[in-house]
Amino acid sequence: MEQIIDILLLLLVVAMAIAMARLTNLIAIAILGGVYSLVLASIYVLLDAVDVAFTEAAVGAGITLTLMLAAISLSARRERLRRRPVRNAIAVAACSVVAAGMIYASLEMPHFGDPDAPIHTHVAPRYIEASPEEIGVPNMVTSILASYRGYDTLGETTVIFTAGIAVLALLWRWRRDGR
Amino acid sequence: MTEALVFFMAHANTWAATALLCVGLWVIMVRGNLFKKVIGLNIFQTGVFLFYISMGYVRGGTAPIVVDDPDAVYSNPLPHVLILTAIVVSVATTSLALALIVRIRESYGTTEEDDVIAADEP
Amino acid sequence: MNLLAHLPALQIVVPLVGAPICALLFNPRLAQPFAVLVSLVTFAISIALLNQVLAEGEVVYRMGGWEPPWGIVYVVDPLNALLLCLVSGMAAIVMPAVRLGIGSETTERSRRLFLTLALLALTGMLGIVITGDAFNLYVFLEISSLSSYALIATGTDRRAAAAAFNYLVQGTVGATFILIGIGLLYMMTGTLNMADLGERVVDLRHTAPIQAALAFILVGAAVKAALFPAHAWMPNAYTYAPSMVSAFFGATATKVGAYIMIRFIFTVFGAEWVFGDMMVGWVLVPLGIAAAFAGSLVAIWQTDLKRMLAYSSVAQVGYISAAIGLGNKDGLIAAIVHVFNHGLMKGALFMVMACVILRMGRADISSFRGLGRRMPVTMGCFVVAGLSMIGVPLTVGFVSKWYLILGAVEAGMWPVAVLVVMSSLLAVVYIWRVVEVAYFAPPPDTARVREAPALLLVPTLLLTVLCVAFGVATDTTVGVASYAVSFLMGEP
Amino acid sequence: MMTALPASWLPLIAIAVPLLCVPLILFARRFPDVRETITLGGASLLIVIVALLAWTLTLGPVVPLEVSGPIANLPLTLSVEPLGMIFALVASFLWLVTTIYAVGYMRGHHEKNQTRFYVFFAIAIAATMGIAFAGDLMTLFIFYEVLTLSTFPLVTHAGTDEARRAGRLYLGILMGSSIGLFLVAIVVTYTVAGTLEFQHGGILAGKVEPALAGLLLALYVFGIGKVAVMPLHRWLPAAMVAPTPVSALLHAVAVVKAGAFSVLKIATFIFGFDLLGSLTATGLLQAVAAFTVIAASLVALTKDNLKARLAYSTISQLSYIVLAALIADPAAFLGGGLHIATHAFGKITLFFCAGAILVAAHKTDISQLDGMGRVMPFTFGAFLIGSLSLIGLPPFGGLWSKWLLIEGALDTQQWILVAVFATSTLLNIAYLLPIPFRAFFRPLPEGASSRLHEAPMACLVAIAITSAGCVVLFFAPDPLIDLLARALTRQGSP
Amino acid sequence: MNEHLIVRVVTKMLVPFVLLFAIYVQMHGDFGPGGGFQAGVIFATGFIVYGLVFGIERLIKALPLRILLFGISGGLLLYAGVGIASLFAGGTYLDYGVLDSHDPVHGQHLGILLVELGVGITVASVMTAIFITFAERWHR
Repeated sequence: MEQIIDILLLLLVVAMAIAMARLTNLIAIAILGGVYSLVLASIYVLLDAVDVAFTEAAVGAGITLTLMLAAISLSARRERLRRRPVRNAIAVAACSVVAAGMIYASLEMPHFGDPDAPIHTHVAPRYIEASPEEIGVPNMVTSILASYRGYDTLGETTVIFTAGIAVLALLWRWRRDGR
Repeated sequence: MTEALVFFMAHANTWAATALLCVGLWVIMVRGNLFKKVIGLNIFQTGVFLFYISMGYVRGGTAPIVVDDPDAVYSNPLPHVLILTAIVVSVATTSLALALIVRIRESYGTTEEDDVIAADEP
Repeated sequence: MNLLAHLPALQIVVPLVGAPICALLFNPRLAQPFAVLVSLVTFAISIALLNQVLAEGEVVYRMGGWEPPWGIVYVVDPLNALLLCLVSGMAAIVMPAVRLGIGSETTERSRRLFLTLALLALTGMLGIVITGDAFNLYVFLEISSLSSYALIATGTDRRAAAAAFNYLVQGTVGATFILIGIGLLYMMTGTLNMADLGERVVDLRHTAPIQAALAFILVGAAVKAALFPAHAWMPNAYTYAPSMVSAFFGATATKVGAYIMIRFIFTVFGAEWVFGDMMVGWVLVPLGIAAAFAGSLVAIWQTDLKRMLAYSSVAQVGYISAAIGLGNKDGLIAAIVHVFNHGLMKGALFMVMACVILRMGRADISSFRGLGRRMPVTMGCFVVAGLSMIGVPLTVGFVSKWYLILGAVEAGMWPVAVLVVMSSLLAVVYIWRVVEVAYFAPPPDTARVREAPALLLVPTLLLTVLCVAFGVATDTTVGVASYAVSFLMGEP
Repeated sequence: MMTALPASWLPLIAIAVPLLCVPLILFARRFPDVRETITLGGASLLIVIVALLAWTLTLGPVVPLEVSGPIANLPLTLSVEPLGMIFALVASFLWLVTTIYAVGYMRGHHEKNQTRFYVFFAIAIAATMGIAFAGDLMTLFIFYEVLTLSTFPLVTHAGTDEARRAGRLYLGILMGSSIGLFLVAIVVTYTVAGTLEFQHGGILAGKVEPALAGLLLALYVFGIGKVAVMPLHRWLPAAMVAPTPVSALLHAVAVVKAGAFSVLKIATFIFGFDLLGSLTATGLLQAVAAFTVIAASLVALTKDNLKARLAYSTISQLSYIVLAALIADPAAFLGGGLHIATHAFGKITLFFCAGAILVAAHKTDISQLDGMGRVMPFTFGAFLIGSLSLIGLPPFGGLWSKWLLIEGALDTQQWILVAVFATSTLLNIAYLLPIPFRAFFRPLPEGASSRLHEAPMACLVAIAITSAGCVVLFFAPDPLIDLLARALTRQGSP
Repeated sequence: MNEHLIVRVVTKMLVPFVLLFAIYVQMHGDFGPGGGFQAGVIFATGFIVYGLVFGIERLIKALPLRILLFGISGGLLLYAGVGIASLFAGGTYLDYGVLDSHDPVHGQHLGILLVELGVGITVASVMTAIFITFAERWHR
């Protein structure tokens, strides 16, 4: 049953993605993007990734949407459509190469949800079994995020910091600074 | 379930992720509107997120938050962590891209790639 | 606390902590010296690290005390030690001149954010180079990329923003490709630690996901390294970026991409498989040669010399890729040495451009008329750095070229050797046309053009001198490179 | 001196002396007299040192000097060996003479940037010394490139568009050939032979299959663009835009001689006679060189511009030495080595005369020289001497070198080459002798004689010295020949 | 939008709750989904809503750039600082175990709490700052 829902949601997501690709009304696209994130989040919930789901929802339907709208409101609301046969051909070729690569790879991948897949047998078990004792935090994601791979999270924070500084450096009008 | 269906079920998530990747890449490469490119980037990246999360799933597992059931099966938390980071990165990228778009819009008066290129033609 | 034991961590933490502090220094007169200080300390640390590595071999540092593969480790071997020195050294050389704000729209007030971003870019690149964890590499890759997009966009020309946007789109796609590759690797091996990956991949090489992973990672790295034909982002980015930014990135950014390539091929996938069964050499070498010719030829027709240098970088990356593709000892030595040497010369040349832009307002070929007399030192530096770009003996360019040809001959790839030298002759053309304009063409007007200020001239001279010094006494570069090769090829 | 430091340091000093002149010249740039005194002093000192070296060489082999170079386990070695010794002697001596001449010429001609001229001239001489004393290919190559670069500003001295074009050609051909072919050849030699040292009997013998060896030989002959084998000869005539002392430097003192010297040295000490003799490629390249000899002479016949004619004559004379190298026979080797000296003296005399005519009478074309011999008897007398020496008639040094060359050709029964030498001799007569005859026996055009006079004193002195040299080389060639002969015996060789 | 009385009143009441929820998410990250990043985003959303309703000028008055910059940098410094602290405590970088000399697990708790806080602060201030910059452009 769960699997069926999963498939349906996947189809929905892909459909929405295609819709966003085809639409030209940027506002519509942005809002659709918010919904897209919510559907994606629900898929994540199905896949037991609650933290990710939470984040995706908060980001996609919250921050990104707001910023998108804010930015779009600063410029044209509609995309100008133009035929680009050559670029289209190139793009289709590139996409089919990527698709071919992924599908080729997928044929020998461990099956979906297979408990014996390498990732479930090599490193992760330590986190699952030992983290409650070593870290004492029930949420394993948190313990990995903040402790085992805390350094990645420091990097992640730095990325956000960079983005903030970058936007300020690019857009802030300095005459009104401070006051 | 027949063999084919099993096979399909075993790879559906990856293929969906692939589809997202392709749609995103296509938008990035073909569409001329800068916003559209950013949207494309986001779709492209969500494809990767979905791919990672799917590989972390364990059949019959629960979310990796300790429950007081000794023989509970947990999904693999590591991909979740990686994707949390990746999502943050994508937000950062998006906001920077938007900032750049705003600047381009202000100096060129357009957000269409062709106009931008045309504007700099000598 | 024994500082020496924590050098690997400090290498990154110093600039990483320096960045936010720099952002908080509201007094612009403080921010500049602070940034310089931070970059100098970072450079000192990397020198110390290099010595440590040369003394006691590989240095491993466990972040958070978690042993690999569960935690993130830093692994410093000769290769990344050398690159750490290059990156942090360039930062230290370039940082002081940021104060002049050449070609950058930053004001007194916004400069501290500019400096913050510069420190972040430094952090990112160092992080990429030093880490021993595949995913951690991606995170720091994004730090360096984001900061570089922003830095480029602060150029005065409005095209800077457009160039930065293109770079952002292509760079993100490239980085995401790397992420996919890492995902595939992780899926098959269950680990993210490079050394651990290297061990577990061995038995899995025949599987499709690993092969796909190799493809995705190489493509992603190629974008970051601006390897032809994935170089589209570079020319505009380097042309319209502020001069100091072009100088810093011109010397380091593409090299980091090349490093990612080397690291994954040799440490994770294993050279004999990559070049043997997967025949990657048959991709890298032709692409490299093509890049060398395409880049040099296009460079010849450029009138904007920053753009010319950018295209010459395309060509030089071509050499590096070809050298990697040879897959033998001398080839790899050539690649590593050239990564370092090209950093020196390109840095010097972009600094010359900075000097000229400061004095003449732009780096057009026409603005070089008669500069041979007006700015003798600057143009002298241009000539010397240019000669080493050509590969004249007693300059760094010659050393890398020598090993590249040597590698090609040993690999029995005669055509490669010939093509490499032929393409390097194109450098004679695009360098010499500038020299001719500078020394033969009469100055446009009688306006007095002074020599560049010491703040620019000293770094330029320093880099130029290094171009010659490392071209004569190569024990450091080639020595470290061959030591690194012995690590990568697995006979330490 | 000898006790002060071992002889193996002398080559280094020989290179250092001209370099040390550079800063001094720069300091003295405001005072021409001081500047030129420094140059003259440096030149004389250099001669002393080189002579000293020659003397030590007669006492016995000099230990090579090794310094670590840019490429690991490829040290740069400076070693003294007879062939290089001859080259060094000629170059250092002619530097002095040329400087004397240049003082008169540059001043008489009111050239710009004289300081730059003297500086780069000194650097070029240093590079020449480096080439002469190079103990291995890498060292040779490095100084070879330095020479190319340091002569570029001299060739483009005038700074005119024509000079710039000439400079392009000069740099293009020399850089292109050296990096594109020479360097590759060196790398290949290193990979097959494992060393680059010049050794008696060659280092490639027995290590390489004929096909590759032939290819290598071709790479070397064409890669050394300075020897101007057709089709790589275009730069030499183009470089004629440079002031006469520079032409002298190019044609007699340093540049082309460096090329010829390198070819001779590589042929003898990298390939060795036996290997060389066994290659089919040798024959083909001989054909190319022979063709160059004849063709260049024929072109020279058609040239009316004096310097251009001399340039083409140089091209053909250089291929003599290439032939000497390719004949791979002791006699030919001696001939080639000696020809470096004799041609140097003969050709430099001719150029000095051409320059003197230019300075004194501002005439560049042969057709303008009618009767000039009456006005400038001294100059044209010297010109005659130079011509005869080049043609190879007694009592001038040119005879011996040509003699030995032909002897070598006879030893190896290469009758065609003998014929080539003979023909080219006739051609020499045809394109050289008419010039002095015109000058002496044709009447002077009316109303021209009044303001014509001999060249400045300094020029005449230089001319006198060099033409005297031609005669001396005829009466006393033995020291040089003996010295060269040592190169062929094991103990004298590097 | 800021003339609709109801909206304003509702927002005035809403914003504190949003912030409260953010703090809850921040603290609850150890036990359930959530953590510094999500909390930061929600926190920012609170400010953003405030700005949307009461006008960007007031938001800027409430949070001038200096304050935001302190937040932006402060969070990161807090995170990196914890690492440095563990250096001084004798561990490797970011080794929280050593923060509490007696009980490593407690040290881990402390460390995680602090770093999550750092993430939260930075994310919240960055998001707010970015929104303000965009909105301020739009406002003019």
